[in-house]
Amino acid sequence: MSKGENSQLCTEFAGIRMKNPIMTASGTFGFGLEYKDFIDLNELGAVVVKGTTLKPRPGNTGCRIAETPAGMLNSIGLENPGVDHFKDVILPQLAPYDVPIIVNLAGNTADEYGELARRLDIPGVAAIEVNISCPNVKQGGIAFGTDCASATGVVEMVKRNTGKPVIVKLSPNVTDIVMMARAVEDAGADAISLINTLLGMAIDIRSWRPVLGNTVGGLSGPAVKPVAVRMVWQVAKAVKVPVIGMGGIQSAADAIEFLLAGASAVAVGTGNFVDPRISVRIAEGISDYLTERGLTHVSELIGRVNDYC
Amino acid sequence: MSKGENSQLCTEFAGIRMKNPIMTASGTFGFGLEYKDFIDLNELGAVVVKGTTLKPRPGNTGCRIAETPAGMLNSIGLENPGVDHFKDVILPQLAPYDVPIIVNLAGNTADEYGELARRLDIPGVAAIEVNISCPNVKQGGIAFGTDCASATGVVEMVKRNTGKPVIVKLSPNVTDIVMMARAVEDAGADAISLINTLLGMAIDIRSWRPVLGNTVGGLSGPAVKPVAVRMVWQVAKAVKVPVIGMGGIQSAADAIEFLLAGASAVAVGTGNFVDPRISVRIAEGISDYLTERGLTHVSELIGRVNDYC
Amino acid sequence: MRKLLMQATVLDNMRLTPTVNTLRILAPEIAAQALPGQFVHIKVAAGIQPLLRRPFSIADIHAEQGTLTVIYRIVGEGTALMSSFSPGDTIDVMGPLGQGFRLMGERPLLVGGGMGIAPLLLLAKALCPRPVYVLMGGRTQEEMFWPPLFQNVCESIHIATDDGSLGRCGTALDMLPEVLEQNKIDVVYTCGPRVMMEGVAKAAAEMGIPCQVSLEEHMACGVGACLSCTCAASDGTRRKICSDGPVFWAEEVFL
Amino acid sequence: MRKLLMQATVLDNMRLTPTVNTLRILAPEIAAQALPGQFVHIKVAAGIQPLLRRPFSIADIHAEQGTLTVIYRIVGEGTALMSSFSPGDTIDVMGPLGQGFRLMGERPLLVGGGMGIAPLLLLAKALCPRPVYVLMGGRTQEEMFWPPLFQNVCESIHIATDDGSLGRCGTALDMLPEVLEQNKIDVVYTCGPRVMMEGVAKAAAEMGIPCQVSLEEHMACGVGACLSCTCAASDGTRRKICSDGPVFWAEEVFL
Ligand SMILES: Cc1cc2nc3c(=O)[nH]c(=O)nc-3n(C[C@H](O)[C@H](O)[C@H](O)COP(=O)(O)OP(=O)(O)OC[C@H]3O[C@@H](n4cnc5c(N)ncnc54)[C@H](O)[C@@H]3O)c2cc1C
Ligand SMILES: Cc1cc2nc3c(=O)[nH]c(=O)nc-3n(C[C@H](O)[C@H](O)[C@H](O)COP(=O)(O)OP(=O)(O)OC[C@H]3O[C@@H](n4cnc5c(N)ncnc54)[C@H](O)[C@@H]3O)c2cc1C
Ligand SMILES: Cc1cc2nc3c(=O)[nH]c(=O)nc-3n(C[C@H](O)[C@H](O)[C@H](O)COP(=O)(O)O)c2cc1C
Ligand SMILES: Cc1cc2nc3c(=O)[nH]c(=O)nc-3n(C[C@H](O)[C@H](O)[C@H](O)COP(=O)(O)O)c2cc1C
Ligand code: FES
Ligand code: FES
Repeated sequence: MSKGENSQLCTEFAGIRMKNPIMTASGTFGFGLEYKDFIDLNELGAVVVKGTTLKPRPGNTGCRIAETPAGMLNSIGLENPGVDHFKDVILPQLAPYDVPIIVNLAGNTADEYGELARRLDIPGVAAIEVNISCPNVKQGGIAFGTDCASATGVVEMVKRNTGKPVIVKLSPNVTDIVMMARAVEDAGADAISLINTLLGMAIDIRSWRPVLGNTVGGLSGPAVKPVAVRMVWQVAKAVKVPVIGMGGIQSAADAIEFLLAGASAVAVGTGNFVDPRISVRIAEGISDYLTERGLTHVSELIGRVNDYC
Repeated sequence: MSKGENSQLCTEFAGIRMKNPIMTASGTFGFGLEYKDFIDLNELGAVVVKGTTLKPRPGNTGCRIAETPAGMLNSIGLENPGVDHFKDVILPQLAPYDVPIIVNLAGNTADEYGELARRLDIPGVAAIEVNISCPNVKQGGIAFGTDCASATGVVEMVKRNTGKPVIVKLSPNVTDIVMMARAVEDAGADAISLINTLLGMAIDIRSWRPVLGNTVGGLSGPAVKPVAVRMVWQVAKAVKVPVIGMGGIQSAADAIEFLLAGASAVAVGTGNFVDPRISVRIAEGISDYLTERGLTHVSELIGRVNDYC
Repeated sequence: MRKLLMQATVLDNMRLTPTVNTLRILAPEIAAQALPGQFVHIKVAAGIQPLLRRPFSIADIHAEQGTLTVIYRIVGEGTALMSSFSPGDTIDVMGPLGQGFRLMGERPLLVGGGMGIAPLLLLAKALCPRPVYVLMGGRTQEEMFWPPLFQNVCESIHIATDDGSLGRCGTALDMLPEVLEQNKIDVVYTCGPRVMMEGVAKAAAEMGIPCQVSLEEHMACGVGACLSCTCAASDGTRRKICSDGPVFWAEEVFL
Repeated sequence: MRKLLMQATVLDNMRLTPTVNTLRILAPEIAAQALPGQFVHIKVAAGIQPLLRRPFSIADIHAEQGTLTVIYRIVGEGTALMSSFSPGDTIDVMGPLGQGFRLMGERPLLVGGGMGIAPLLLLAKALCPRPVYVLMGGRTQEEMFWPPLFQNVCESIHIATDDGSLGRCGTALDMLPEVLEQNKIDVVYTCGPRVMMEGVAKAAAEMGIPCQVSLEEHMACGVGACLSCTCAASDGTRRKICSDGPVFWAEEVFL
């Protein structure tokens, strides 16, 4: 077995071979390279890169993060260097690594999503993650993720423009997550990512101003874990495509909770900021857990919660 | 001024005179009497009692609470002794206190809500809080709180059956909280309570079972505060009726955040479990804050956040 | 009796076994009132993580010295934090909470399992000068750090361990009929795992001996306000374990 | 240079003023590499509250002893927790992070305000044996605990306080033209409140003196991954303060 491989953890997810089912969540791990002093990227299941748009975007002005109880708000606003810079400058730097690179896409229109998918239907990209759940941009983003018809339109457009597996990242800010999941599955999604951030706000009681320059932002971190686990559980039961679970994962125990709830893989977001080696620690922890329980493969955990309902 | 009164804090909320704008949230303070060793009920703005139904309810089986990062899940399932017991046994015990009693109602049908409101249109009840947001019951509850037409039906029915102020408590588990708020305002709500709990889940990774006997439950506590502040801010801008803000309040600073966001009053829930004297501490803390800033009345805070949008 | 909220001072927090500590605090107002079977609700962290208080049976009190003892097993985040309390620290304690044991009979038997033995310690003291009989079960000798604590407050201690490493090999239930009969027991108090307590209640009922049981459930408020801890009573109504209990008559809550 | 994640040992954590502490840790691998202007990212709580690390400028290093010092003001939850670090404690530290000051010139001036003076301490040492001139501003004498720390590492210290309780009455900016001219300054380094740094940059630019500024922003990752700390550069592109900075040429980030 090559570096980072472990027979208990190797996973095939939506047709992508991974050394383990632990990915880094989009927007929290840059392009992977930022963390290379701390972690051997080859030990990760996959790297999901920052939300990429057609044109470079400067993101939102003012303060972009706020700490909240056991969590944080962010309103980055999809700052990114644009898809061409990603293809021409970043992707070649990732080529030496033996780790699947998943590109998170965000557009203002369904056509833009299609165009992004087309431009990224290239070697070196393992899959596309369609972000229809960014709460921090005025156009696009979450607007697509809270309406079934719009979501369907985006997913169909992306599918038409790429041969890569298409993962759709849903917003938790909806009344019925199962309905959204079924809609994108019907539209051709190969997998579903859950959850993006919950829309939140914090106010500075000294200045009487919102802490975030954008007034509202996305809540992530341990605080949201119960909501994320619940949505993964609901969706995994309702769809046939695999689910990537995320939201507040800080330990192997948290990751196992998502796997038991039905996630076939997990992603770590905010946790990277706290511990840059967290993904590797989690992979090791899951492996230890499997060994202790006499299990041979991580798949033996997936969806195995014995619910009372 | 009588006990507990403070000219900076006295408030008229939806026609109810209160000594201060701090209430206890339904389900977290019993009928008030349970806390009387710790707190003089006369010092509270109002006591909102446990969700009351037509018939006594045993609630859900199995474990009913789980601790989560900076929060907790509950799946009590509206255990309560029924409206008649409340009227005949509990309410008389509350009569000696000089504090408004607000009764939280939950029904399985709009007619049940109407019947409950009718039976509680009696002296000693200051207002009705219509709970269309309980995530822990199979029928009624949240089903009414996630659909505008159902919510409207319930509110109209309650209004027809009572002369008391009608507060409608909304669920945060919706795509568009502003739409729900406008719908209940149009249906005649005199005030809006925000937020009830977020639907969540926790799994015990030793037993592979949900921690809660009811599988899912409602998330409350500091973890949800950013979501609650955001919803209060959105709704307070959009409706004319006053808003009671709640969700994670643990300190005067938290309460002030809600007031700045637009809440005319606040309620403390989970915080009571941590500190049974919390409401009084918060009232004192707000008073100190007003004094430090040279403000004469708490109303000078309401909705005063200077947002950037 | 009035429930109190106090800032108590930690006097000592000693290790009894690698996973069990005994915490002694100065809380005179609580100690002055506490009855066997009641509990305290302790805030384990200064901040919001973990959020909720933790309930612990009162294992001992010295009313004159104003001290109160709880014996706790380190099982998770909260108890791990408690194990770092140091003498002199101030901790936030609510108590005494709940309804304790009703003292009665002439020849009481106390049957305990696991950490359920803690409240029986104070109970044994309170039952003096009656001859108190104690029967305790555990998995191994290691878990059986209790006997020395009971030495001066009971007539005799009967011990069962699953592996026979201390006392009789077997469970407390196996020894129960014999202990009941030989000592002419006229009241039984039990606290421990539910299956054990159910067995004790059944054996006592069969011999017509009154039996009090102490229940446990996850608790948020500890004062009867949140309904997180309720259970069904035999008559079809509900009981709050934190405020109607934790001590009940066996027939009140077991069917 | 490689960024490291280390378990560092606290050596001391002393009070300098009622709200400012100086924390010295044993972190040999970081100390061996650290450059003036770089920072460390410290995990302040063992658990998840508060969640994020806290960034602090490296105020001093002793490469041979393997120690590193940060000087911090207690302003909120995180720094309050830091103030309870005790000698012997192990803390989790990332570093050295960011791009430091570029050492250059013959007669450098360091202009600092508030806690922005901290990184200038290590910079002054590194600029030796050049004659280092320091100009610092603060509100009152109380905030001016810095001069003794700079005593042996600079040629002269110029001080301005808003109330004139120490040094000249006024701001550092008021004194700047005079200090620049009299000491024939050929490079300026500045760290402190943004308005101060903008004023310094402007004055330096007018006199054709190169100027480096150290920016601050709320940071989650500290390594360029999250984009919480970016700012617009004069050329219309973006800079990450944590990894492209915190030190920039004034004209790169100020318009
Ligand atoms: C009335 C009463 C008296 C008790 N007396 C004692 C005693 O004397 N000695 C002792 O060691 N233990 C006692 N317990 C159990 C003790 O409260 C738990 O072991 C403790 O709360 C675990 O906290 P934790 O954070 O370490 O564990 P975690 O498992 O991390 O706790 C997670 C959550 O579950 C709750 N919880 C976990 N286990 C229990 C449990 N067994 N009972 C109730 N809530 C639980 C915690 O309070 C917390 O909210 C008593 C419980 C009750 C209800
Ligand atoms: C590169 C860099 C170097 C710094 N060097 C020093 C130093 O040498 N000495 C010193 O006293 N302070 C320094 N600071 C500021 C220091 O990081 C904050 O004072 C500290 O994070 C406050 O944490 P808190 O929890 O006590 O405050 P809180 O206000 O409770 O913090 C809330 C959140 O805001 C963030 N935050 C608050 N204030 C600041 C700030 N000024 N800058 C960045 N984030 C902030 C916190 O990290 C936290 O996430 C530096 C900041 C940066 C970016
Ligand atoms: C700073 C930050 C930036 C993010 N940027 C993106 C993004 O560009 N695209 C996206 O789909 N999700 C983005 N997310 C959401 C995360 O990928 C993840 O879904 C969310 O944070 C929940 O996981 P966590 O609690 O582990 O952080 C971002 C989150 C954070 C905290
Ligand atoms: C144990 C528990 C029981 C609750 N029961 C009710 C209820 O009966 N009716 C209701 O409208 N809300 C109920 N709630 C919701 C609270 O009133 C409140 O809206 C929510 O907990 C958020 O506030 P908090 O974070 O301060 O707890 C309950 C909450 C908890 C924790
Ligand atoms: S713990 Fe709240 S009612 Fe018992
Ligand atoms: S702090 Fe994350 S990019 Fe700078």
